[in-house]
Order: sequence, then C-alpha cells, then structure tokens
Amino acid sequence: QAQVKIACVSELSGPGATVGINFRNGANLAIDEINAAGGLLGQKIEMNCADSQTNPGVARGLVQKALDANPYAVLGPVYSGSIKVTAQLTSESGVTNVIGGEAAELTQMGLKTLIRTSFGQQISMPKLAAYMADDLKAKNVAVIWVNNDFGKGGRDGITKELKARGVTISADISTEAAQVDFAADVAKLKQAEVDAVFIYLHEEESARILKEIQKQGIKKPLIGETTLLNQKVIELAGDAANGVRGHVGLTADAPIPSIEAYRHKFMAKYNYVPDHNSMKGYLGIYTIKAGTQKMGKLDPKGLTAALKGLSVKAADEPGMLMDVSIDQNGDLDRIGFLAEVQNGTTVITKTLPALKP
Amino acid sequence: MTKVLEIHGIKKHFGGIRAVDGVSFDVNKGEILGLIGPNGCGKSTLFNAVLGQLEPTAGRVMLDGHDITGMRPARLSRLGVSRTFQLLQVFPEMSVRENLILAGQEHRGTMVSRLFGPRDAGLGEAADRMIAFFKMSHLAGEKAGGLSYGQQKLLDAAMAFMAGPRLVLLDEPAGGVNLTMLGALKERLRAINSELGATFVVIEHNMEFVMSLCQRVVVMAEGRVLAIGTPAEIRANPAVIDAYLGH
Amino acid sequence: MSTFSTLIVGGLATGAIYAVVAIGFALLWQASQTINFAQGEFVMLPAFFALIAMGMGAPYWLAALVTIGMSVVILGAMFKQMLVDPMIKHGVLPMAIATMALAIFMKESVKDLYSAEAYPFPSLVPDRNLAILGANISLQHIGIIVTAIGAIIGLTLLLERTSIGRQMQATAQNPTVARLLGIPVERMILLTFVINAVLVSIASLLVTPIYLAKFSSGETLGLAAFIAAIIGGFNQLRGAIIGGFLLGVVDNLAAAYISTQYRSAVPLFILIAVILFRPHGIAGRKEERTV
Amino acid sequence: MSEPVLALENVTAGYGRMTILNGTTFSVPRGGITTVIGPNGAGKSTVFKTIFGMLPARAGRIGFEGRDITNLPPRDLLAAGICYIPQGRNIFPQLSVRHNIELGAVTAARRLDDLPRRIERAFERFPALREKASVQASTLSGGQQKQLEIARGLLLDPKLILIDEPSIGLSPKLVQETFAALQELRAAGVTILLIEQNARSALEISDHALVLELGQARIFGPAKEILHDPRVAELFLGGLAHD
Amino acid sequence: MIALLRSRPAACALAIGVACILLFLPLTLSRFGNYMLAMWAVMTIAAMGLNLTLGYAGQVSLAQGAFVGIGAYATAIMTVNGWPLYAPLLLTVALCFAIGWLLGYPALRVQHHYLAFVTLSFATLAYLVFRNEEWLTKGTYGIFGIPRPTLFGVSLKHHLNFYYFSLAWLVICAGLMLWLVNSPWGRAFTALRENPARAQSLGVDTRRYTLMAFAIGSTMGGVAGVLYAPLVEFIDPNPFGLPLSFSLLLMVIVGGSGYFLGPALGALIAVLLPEWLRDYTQGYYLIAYALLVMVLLIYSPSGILGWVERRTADARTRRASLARQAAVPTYDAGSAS
Ligand SMILES: Nc1ncnc2c1ncn2[C@@H]1O[C@H](COP(=O)(O)OP(=O)(O)OP(=O)(O)O)[C@@H](O)[C@H]1O
Ligand SMILES: Nc1ncnc2c1ncn2[C@@H]1O[C@H](COP(=O)(O)OP(=O)(O)OP(=O)(O)O)[C@@H](O)[C@H]1O
Ligand SMILES: [Mg+2]
Ligand SMILES: [Mg+2]
Repeated sequence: QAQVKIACVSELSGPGATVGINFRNGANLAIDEINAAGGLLGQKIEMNCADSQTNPGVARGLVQKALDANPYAVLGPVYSGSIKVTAQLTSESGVTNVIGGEAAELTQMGLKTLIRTSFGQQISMPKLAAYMADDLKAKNVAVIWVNNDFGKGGRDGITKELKARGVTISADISTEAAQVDFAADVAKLKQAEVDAVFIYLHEEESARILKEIQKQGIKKPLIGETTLLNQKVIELAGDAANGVRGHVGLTADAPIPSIEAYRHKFMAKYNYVPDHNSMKGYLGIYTIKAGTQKMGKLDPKGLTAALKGLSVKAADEPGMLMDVSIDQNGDLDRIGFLAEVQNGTTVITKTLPALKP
Repeated sequence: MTKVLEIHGIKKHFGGIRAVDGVSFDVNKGEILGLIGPNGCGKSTLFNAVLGQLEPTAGRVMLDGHDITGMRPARLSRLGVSRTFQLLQVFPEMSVRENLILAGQEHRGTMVSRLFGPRDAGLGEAADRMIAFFKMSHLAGEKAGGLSYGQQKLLDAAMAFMAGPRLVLLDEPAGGVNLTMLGALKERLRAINSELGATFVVIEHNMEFVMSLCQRVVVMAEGRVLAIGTPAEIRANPAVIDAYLGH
Repeated sequence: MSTFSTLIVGGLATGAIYAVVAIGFALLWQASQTINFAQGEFVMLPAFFALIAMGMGAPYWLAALVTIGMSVVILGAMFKQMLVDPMIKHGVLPMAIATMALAIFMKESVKDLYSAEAYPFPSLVPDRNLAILGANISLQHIGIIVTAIGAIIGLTLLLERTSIGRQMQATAQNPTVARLLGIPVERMILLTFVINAVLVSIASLLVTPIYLAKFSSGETLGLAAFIAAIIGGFNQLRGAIIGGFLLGVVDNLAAAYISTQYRSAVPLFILIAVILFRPHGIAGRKEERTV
Repeated sequence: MSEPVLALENVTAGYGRMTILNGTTFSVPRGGITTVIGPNGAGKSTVFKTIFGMLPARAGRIGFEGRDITNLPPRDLLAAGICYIPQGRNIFPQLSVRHNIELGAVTAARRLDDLPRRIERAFERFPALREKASVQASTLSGGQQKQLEIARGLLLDPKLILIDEPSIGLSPKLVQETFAALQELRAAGVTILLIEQNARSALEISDHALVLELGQARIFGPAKEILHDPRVAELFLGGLAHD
Repeated sequence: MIALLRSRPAACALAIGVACILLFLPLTLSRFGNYMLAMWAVMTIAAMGLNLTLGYAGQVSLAQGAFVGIGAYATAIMTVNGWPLYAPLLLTVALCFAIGWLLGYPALRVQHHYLAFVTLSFATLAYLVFRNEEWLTKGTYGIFGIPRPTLFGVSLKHHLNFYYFSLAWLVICAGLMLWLVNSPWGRAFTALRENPARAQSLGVDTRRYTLMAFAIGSTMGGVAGVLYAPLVEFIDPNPFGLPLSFSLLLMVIVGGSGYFLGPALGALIAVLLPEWLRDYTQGYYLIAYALLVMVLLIYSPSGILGWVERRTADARTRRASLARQAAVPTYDAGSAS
C-alpha cells in the first residue's frame, strides 16, 4: 500500500520540549484516526517527527533533510524563531508547511506555503485589547511576559493594540523562561497602580506567578491569552488560578462536543490532559486532509493552493473541530472564546464569532 | 667586590607567623653562597620573597644596584636570574628534552621572533648536551613526570642552568641525588660559575656539599640571620652547631 | 518598605533552596574533588520516584522513603560505581563533561519515559503562609531554610569533628596517600555519594512542591546552586548557605530595582566580583601554599 | 642468621608497559637496619611501592614472615605490621598537622586508646610539629612536612618499616634525630628497610646493605663491608671517602 | 610536516584517506548531509580555538559559544546590510581578539572551576546582550535572510559550494593552529597548563601567554561564527547560549583535550553522531547520545585520542625499556673488567 509521507519537525527537547511534544502527540492522534478510517484518499499517512532541540540551526537542517525526501507536506515547527528559518526552505521548495507558530509577521514575510493552525497574534491581541479597554474599562495595564520569541511577540502585540485604544502600559515586566521565583515581579506589580494585569508566560511560570500574586494579595483582574487559562495552569496553580480571565483561541476545555470528544480521545491515548498545542498538531493534520480532499488527489505542489481560501465546516470534517476558513496568507478565521477560571475549571463566558462568518 | 644581589631588611609574615623577620645580606658577583638553617627558619620563604613569588611584607631587594622588589618572576628570569624550588617542579607531561628547551627559550629573541623561528628555538643542541652531561640521554624523550625523584631533581637544576643565567638561586638541589651524580652537579655548577661568571646562592642541608662548594655561608634561624662566614668559621660556630648541625 | 521586606524574605526563601542544593556541590568537592554538573537533575529525579510510587498507590510517607532509598541506590551507589570510579583519577574536566552528559540522559529519560509535562507535587510542610516583617512567607520555605541549616551543621560536624569525616577529606585531597595509610578510600567515596544522594532526595521532596516536577526543572536550579556554592566558598559547607542567601536576595533586588531584562546578569556580576576579590569565596579558605 | 622477615623472589613490576623490576630477588633479615643504595632511577622506590601494594607485581612472590603478601592492598599490609614512608611530599594539604598525624592510625583506630600519648611522643621527637599542630599542613616548610610524614609513619608499632629517603630536606640535626629514632626502633626489635642517598651516614648505622641497580639486587652484605668496597664507592658513593 | 608524514607511512595513509573522504564524500550526500558536514567544519573551528585555550594552555573557558555568537551577529548584521563577508570577518577577528584578551584577565587571578564560572558569566552576559539589545540584534525575533556570499564569481548559495567554503576555512584555521602549537609558543602554552609557577620562574611571561591563549582561541570561535551565520541563514540568541559553550567543551574533552585533532573528532561526535543516531533510535536519540558520551569517557577519560595514544605508546615504551637496560656503566660491567 502506498503511503503519504508527512514530515514533522518539532521542539522535542530544549526549552520548547513540552510545547513541541504536545504538538507531535496531537498530530499522531490525528494520523491514527485517519489511518484507522482508511487513510488519506485510501493511502496511509506516515509521519516521522524530528527533534529540532528548540534550535533554529538544527531545525533548518532537519527541514532540509525532510525536504530531501520529498514529503507530501511539512508539519511544524511551533516556535516562531525556528519557523522563520525553516519556512524559507519550504517556501523555496513549494512544499506546504503547516505550522504551530503564532508570531504576527510569519504570514507577512511573503513566504508562499505557510498555513497556520492557530490565530496569529495579529488576530488574538486586538480581541484581548478590546476586551480590556472596553469591557474592563482599564486605563492602566501591567504587562508581564516571558523574554523569548513567544513572550516578546505577545508583549509587542498587546502593547501596540492597547496603545491604539488609549490604554497606558504602566508596568512592563520581563521574566525569564523557567523562572521560579516571582516575588520581585509581583512586588513591582503591586507598586504599579494598574487596573488590569496581562500575563503572557508559559504554563509552569503562569502557575507560579499566580501563586505569588495570591500570596502577595493582589486583587486585580488577571488577563491572559490561551496559555494562562490552560487546564495545566489551573492544575498547577490550584485556587490561585480562580478568577483569571482572557481570550482563548484554542482550548481543549471548550464546551463544544467535538472538542470534548477530542479531549477524551487524547487522554485515552496519552493519559494526560491535552493543551492547545496538541490541538495545533491535531488540526494541522486535519488541515492537510481537508486540503487534499478538496483537490481530490495527492498533489504536493497543489496543496498550498488548495488550502488557501479553503473553508471547512466541522460538520463536514469533524477533525477540524470548529468551522474554519484559511485566507490567502495562510491565516485562520474561526470562533474564539472569552473564558474565566471558576472553581478550578475554565468556563467559557462568551464565544467570539469568526470575523467573516 | 661588586654586589649582584642586595637583600635589605626583608620580612615576610603570614598572619601572625613571622617566617622571615628582617634579613639583610649581600651576594657578591661570582661567588657561591650557601644558605643554611634549621627546618622552617624561613630560607625558602626568603627566596620566594626575593624572587617575586611572594610579596615581601617589608624590605627591599636590589639586583645590580636596581630595585627589583616585587618584580614579577618572569621578568626577573629574563634579567638573568634563575631558580629552582624546593618541591619538585618539572613539567610532568612534557619530555625531558622539551623541559630543557622550554627553560631556555624565553631568553631568545622576542615573543614574535620565537613564533616565526625554529621549533626548538635553537636550543636543541644545548639541551642534548645538558642531558648527556647528567647521563640521562636514554631518558631524553620520556615524560619528566615518569622520572625517579633524584632524576627529577637533577632535571630541575639543569633547567635552571639552561638560560645561561647570571644569578642562580637553588633550593635544596642535592636532596635525593645519588652521591656520584652529586659530584657531576657540583662540577657543572663550578663550571658555570667560572666560565660564565654566574653567581650562586644555594640552600642545602647536605653539609658536605655546602662546605666543599661555597665560599661563604649564611646561617638563618627563626627568620633572621644567625651568622655569616666562611665554611670553616660556620662549622666552628657554637650557635650554629647548637641550632643546626647537632653533635 | 513592605515591598522591600517582601523581596528580602522572598530572596532568603529562594536562597535557601539554592543552598540546599549547593551543599551537595560543596560536599562532593570537599570529600571527593568532583564536580557534578547533573546536581540539578539529581534534585529533579527523586520527585519522579515519588510520583511513580504514589502513582502505584503508596502513601506519601512510604513514597518518601522509597524515594530516598532509590536515590541512594541510583544517584549514590550506581553513580559512584559507574561514572565516578573510572574518572576520578583523571581530573575534574572529564568528570564534569560526563556529568553534563548524565544530565542530558536523566532529563531526556524522564521526558521520554515519563512525561514532558509539569506535575504538582504534594508538600511535606503545609502550603500555608506566615507573615514575617510584613511579608508573607510560606511554611514550605521555612522548612527548606531549617533543612539547609540543619544539613550544614550536621555535615560540618561530620567532616570536621569525626574521624570518618577527616578520612573523607583525606581521600579527596590525596587518594594515593590515603590508600597507603589504610584509609578505605573506596568506602569513603561511596559514603560521600550516598550522603549526597540522601541530601538531594530530601531537597527534592522539599523543593518540588515549589518548583513542580518537570524534567527540565533541574537546569536553572543546578546552575544557581553552583553559583551559590562558588560565591560562598567552594571548600566550606557553610559557604553554601551564605552564597545561596546572597544569590536569592540579590536576584530579587536586582529584578525589582535594576532591569528585569538583565536580571540574570546581576548575580553573575556579584560572582565575578567575589571571585576576583576573594577568589576562594566569601566563607571559603585559601586552598594551600603554592610555593 | 635467622629466617628473613621479607623476601622478594623474582619480582617483576613496572609502570604501565614499562618494566622496571625485572626478576628482583633479595631478602631482609629480621631485626636490623638494611640500607638500599643505588643510582637514581635504579628502581629503589619502585621496589617499595611494589612491596606495599601500590604497584602490582606482575610476576614473582613477596613473602613477609613466611606469608605470601604479593599484591595485598596497603590496608592488609598495615594490619600485618608493615608501614611505609614514601619519598616526596605525601600529606593532606588542607588538613591540620595534628589531623594529618592522627590519620596514620586509622587502621588501628579501635585498638589504640593511647593515641594521644603516641602523638605526644612524636611531638617530643619533632618539636616543630607541636608548635604547628593546628595549622594547615600545606603551610609547613619542606623539612617540616617530612617530619610530619615520619612522625605519622612511626605512629603504630610496626614489625617492618619501609622508609624511602627520610633525610631529604631535613637539617643535619634532624637527620641525626631520625636515625636515632630508627636505631631505637631497631633496639625494640623492629626491622627497618631504608633507602638513602645520604648513604655514608646511613650505612654507618646500618647492619646490612643492598645495592640495587637497573631494577636488580646486585650485592647484599654487611653494611661496613659495602661502605668500604672501592667499586661501590666509585659508582654509587661519589668516590672514596676522604677520611 | 611532509617529513613528519613520510616518517610515518600509516599516518600518511590516514591523512590521505581523510582528505579523500572530506573532498569526495559530500558529492554523494544529500543537501542535509552537506549541511551537517558544513556544520561539523564550523564547529570544529570553534572547538579548535577552545582546544588551544583549554587543551594546550589549560585555561577553562565556558565562553566559546559567546564568541561564535559575536562572530555570527557581526556577520548577520553587516551582510544583511549589504557588506561583503570579509568586512565582518575582519571586524570579528579584531573584536574577538580584543574581547578574548580582556576575558583572559580573570584567568590571571583565578583558575579551574572559578575561571569556568567567570567565563560562564561572560557567556550569559553576551547572550543577554544578543537578546535584549533589539536595536542592534533584533532581539528574540532574530535576523533572517542572511545572504551566502559569492566567491570568485561562484555563488555559495549551493549547499555543496558552501560546504567546500567551510572546509577551506577549516583547513586554513587548522594550518595556522598547527603552526602555532608546533612553535615555541605551543611549548609555552603547555608549560602554562602544567606548572604556571615554574614556567614563570623560567621567564615564561605567563600573563601574556594566558591572554594570548584566550585571545587566539576566542578569535577562532568568532571565525566559526562568521561561517555559522550564512550557513544557517538565520540567527537568534538561543543557539549561542550556555549549551553551545558546554557542547564545545564536550567536543574538546571527548575528542581528546590537548591533542591537535581532538576537536575534529569531538565535533564529529557532538554534531554528527546525534544526527546519525536519530535514524536508529528515533525519539530516544538524545538518550542514546548521552549514554554513548558517558561510555566513551568511562572507557577513556582522556578522550578518543588519549586512548589512541595509549595504544601507540606501547611500542615507544618497549623501546624506552630497552634503552634503559643499555644505559650507564653498571656494577656488573665494572667487576667484569
Ligand atoms: N603560606 C604560609 N602560611 C603560613 N605559614 C607559612 C607559609 N609559608 C611558610 N610558612 C611558615 O614559615 C616558616 C618558614 O618556612 P620556609 O619554607 O621558608 O622554611 P625553610 O627554611 O625553607 O625550611 P626547610 O629547610 O624545612 O625547607 C615555616 O614555619 C612555615 O610553617
Ligand atoms: N610514575 C612513573 N611512571 C613511569 N615511570 C616511572 C614512574 N616512576 C618511576 N619511573 C621510572 O622507574 C625507574 C625507577 O624509578 P624509582 O623511582 O624506583 O627510582 P629510584 O631508585 O627510587 O631513584 P631515586 O634515587 O632517584 O629516587 C626510573 O627510571 C623512572 O623513570
Ligand atoms: Mg625550604
Ligand atoms: Mg626513589
């Protein structure tokens, strides 16, 4: 039986390991499902996931290696820094590259074959800024971010959007990846008289800072994007996470039947609660499937064209979980959520419609 | 008689310990001077303080009338002052021959000219002659760390001779050296002394060696100079016998 | 003012964590002249022993005992037997590199064989806060401080006051002569590594509730502890606690009053200053006469 | 003559692949001082290291009081009553002088309740050490370090002492002191095997002498005889004695 | 050099074999294979520099990765702005030499693990500057679109060409290094490592040699960086953090610290072995890699070349053993006469 080869390059070790492994696991889950159901246009999907060590230089080599083997499509990486170098290669070779990165500029660099699996920051940040400025009526906001390409991108994005809405950033606090002690950062926060706090950190750090905020007794609205409202953060932070709100682009906690089913399947296979990065991987595979089915044939050269401008209804392709449309840059449009943590669970308070439903 | 080295009131204290407590004496050009004294009286410390290895607590050192107090050992060496240490100090992973070449190379040309010059810095032959003299030709290519104690001691002394020095300070060169080889060492020392006019200061507990070699002997005790004199005078000095020689 | 005291107390608390791990470094150096670059991972791993034990239904106390036992066997005896013995005679560097490889090995093994996720970890000390000097400090941190001080006093007494301790030091300073005097060199080295294993497993039980159990949590911890050990004085156990406290406090003050972006540089400047002006560390003693 | 205390039969040993002792054979009679002389690099120290289990004997047999002690570890040899004071610097630099000395008694720790007295006796012999008892051993002068080693080596009551060039770095007075101590031990029935380059003085207090060359025992005989052998004097003692 | 090879036919054959592999093997490899080989050449240059500082002169440095970063950033910033490659090369050489020289000063006061941590601090600081000084380095976003140069009208855009370019640089650097360590300087560096106090008393200006060892070694790191940037065509701060410095240290030790060819072998292990292992052990390749490194060190703590030397030393030892037996008049010979 012929096989469809999908090459995956992801952060399986180094600082991005947790993110990258989730991404890979999600993708593998999707492949198992598709293969069990007869494969892609009758052919089994085969995927090997290579470890970029969260190092762009290594990622570049691996994508090169993947392209040398003429894959049907390339999945990953997740970190924007790595994508910037690998996307050049995939773009030159014309192979579709489904990525997990969220940096705004990725789809604006004129690279032709990138397809996202989640909102770029240029879509999520305006929603959050609007929420803070309009719903919370915040005038002063503190931004706490992790100083790597993920955090920096979010910080720059939200800062731009908040300023555009006349909100001042009165504390701009940079933290380190894998930081443990947040006493100083929270003390700074305490001194800055702000109306809301925007937190853009990875899971463990989010949990630690929430605990410290609780310890120092700060009672300000805590706002975040996707990660902060992650089930993992809640598990780690305990009751310190209660009251946290924000925008969630992709969440395994959404009360949508397809997502609940996904969560269930993932836990059955991997024995832990999935996060949004795993959904990116999962959706990535199904995006490739959707594009292929639209073409009706396995044509690597035509896949990108098939995906751009594609709209998929979850009803037609349950693997896509939600209705989604992909624009000419490879950016997505689909529903998002406003959520709040209540009693240790994320509660979706509002479902934000897609921009062009 | 011209003085090569003048030691003026050198003191070296370690916390409360007065290892050297005000030592003054001169070393005349061309002489072989013995320095003896009980264990722990401060001989090695004096050497170290004079030769820039330790910073003296007080006092001054003059070489050829110029103040060299606290001058770095490397510069002193290039001024023609050579030395050995009491504890074995060879380069264990380098061959015997390399040890000797190294001992001389920094005295030839400048750093840059050495970089562009020959690999052995023009010292290969001199090193081989030195090796042959100390009857170590069969060991020339061996790692110095694998030599026996006495052989290392000889190598150490030979290294001090490699640079064609004007002033040599030896700290117990004879310890552990076979009596026959000791004769050779003495001979070499005298030769350098007479041919090159080099001056020697020798710390040694081997009285036969000191008394047969030195023109003058300085005796130290408890960080100070106890006596200075010819070997015969020293041998007869009751204070020295009591503190040092015994019997 | 209350901010300031929060920072100080918080810093002391973090510093105590560094200290607990730094003691291990100092001990290994003093008693076997080895440097273990996997020390951070040594603290990471026991937490997973405990998680596995608890996952199999063991109560906390039993899991803790199992953890210590496993650590003694794996991080103590096996480590010494397989990695230290062949390399101890060849100087510090090969050993340092081997332990770096060991760190990768441990991290990757936990990640691939257990999970890449972070896990919460139950605390020995209740997770409650105490107000001290207007600052909130958690009981967990107090537990750590007490442990650190206790470990230092205990180990210092062992090393300085008992014959066994002096035999351990002698073994480290000159193994050949130690052997020749009939000191059971092998056993002394083993003892050192077993003590270190007990130390790291206790540290792990104390620290993991705060750090979370994750394969990568040893990285920063190991480095910080190492820096603390150097600042305090590598050859003095009590230096570890001084270095740890100083590092923790300075880190906090720097983050609050200097630049958050360059915060991690500040402890390093202190390190450089200490090393250059007191090369043997704040509490350390000069190693020995050189000429 | 009584049966030998120590006997080497065809011992082969060396460093790595280098063979230094090649079939070395000699025996040491009980209760006397035997001095080993020979040129530098003859393998004298190597013999001691091999006897004391610091270097493996590749062939041959080493017997002590009739018992085979070939390649036993130092711990067992100490227990059997052999002690060894090596050449060079052998201290624990960062421990205090007193602790350095005490470590000489670890193998006897439990049965030795008079340790303080023994240390006191060592201090009497080498008063400089008493003064320095609590300082770090590395700060001692060269000769003081040697005194420390000798004091440590003589702490127990051995039956056989291997002592490698004790006179290096010691002042003439202390050399006399050390030789006197060895003579005292001999009087107490201890057998002493001594390596000395300070050979004339050593041979004068010795009963027997052994000439070692190229790793082989060349001559064994009464000390006085060897001291006056012209050939030995020329090769190993720097010529005939002047007096 | 030629004479040296002639005297040892085995070594000569080996050298020719290696040269053939380096020249012709790439022709048979994929783009990825060539990319990794070029990476090996680049890392070998950096490790060779560290081998000078550490292996020969005995000064522990955990900052080599930072110098690779300095070279890479200089190159990225300048070539993206249209400068030809030789401009950043010259700048890097000057800059790394100067910074390396300054970094050597602490080594005059402290040694071993203390020195390791001073240099480690510098490496961390360099990383922070790369990350935080956005106006210059574009911070965490990194610099992309770094052009590969054109040499004598040949574009190095092609992977094979860039590999040969890197190889040429490796050969140049190795040649310079060989000359250096075989000059009296090499002996002085070794003396510095083995016994600085004694070296000083023999007139070796340990200050200047220490600083030189740092400066030259660091410069080689910088040169490696100059090649790294166009090789990867993108840089951000992450690859130049501590792990790179550690990894370079690993290359030196595993290959054989103080052996001329050690770094090349070490880089083989650190750069190519993991890639090779990927194909056999999949997800577990890092575990396998770490395990292999440990086994290697357990088996030969002095590195691969240390092991080789011990093997070849046998013959020499046997010769020396014989030389001893034939030396100096003996009592037997005397009495026979
Ligand atoms: N670094 C130091 N710290 C403390 N005391 C020291 C130090 N160096 C030397 N001393 C002390 O200074 C005294 C003199 O030592 P020194 O080594 O100069 O003696 P010496 O005359 O060379 O003796 P020897 O003949 O035994 O070599 C000794 O008592 C020694 O303990
Ligand atoms: N560690 C070692 N490694 C290699 N060879 C060694 C080692 N130690 C000694 N040798 C060699 O063994 C031979 C005998 O050395 P040994 O130390 O036994 O001589 P020795 O008779 O004690 O001389 P000395 O009177 O100088 O102390 C020497 O030629 C020496 O080169
Ligand atoms: Mg002295
Ligand atoms: Mg000897």
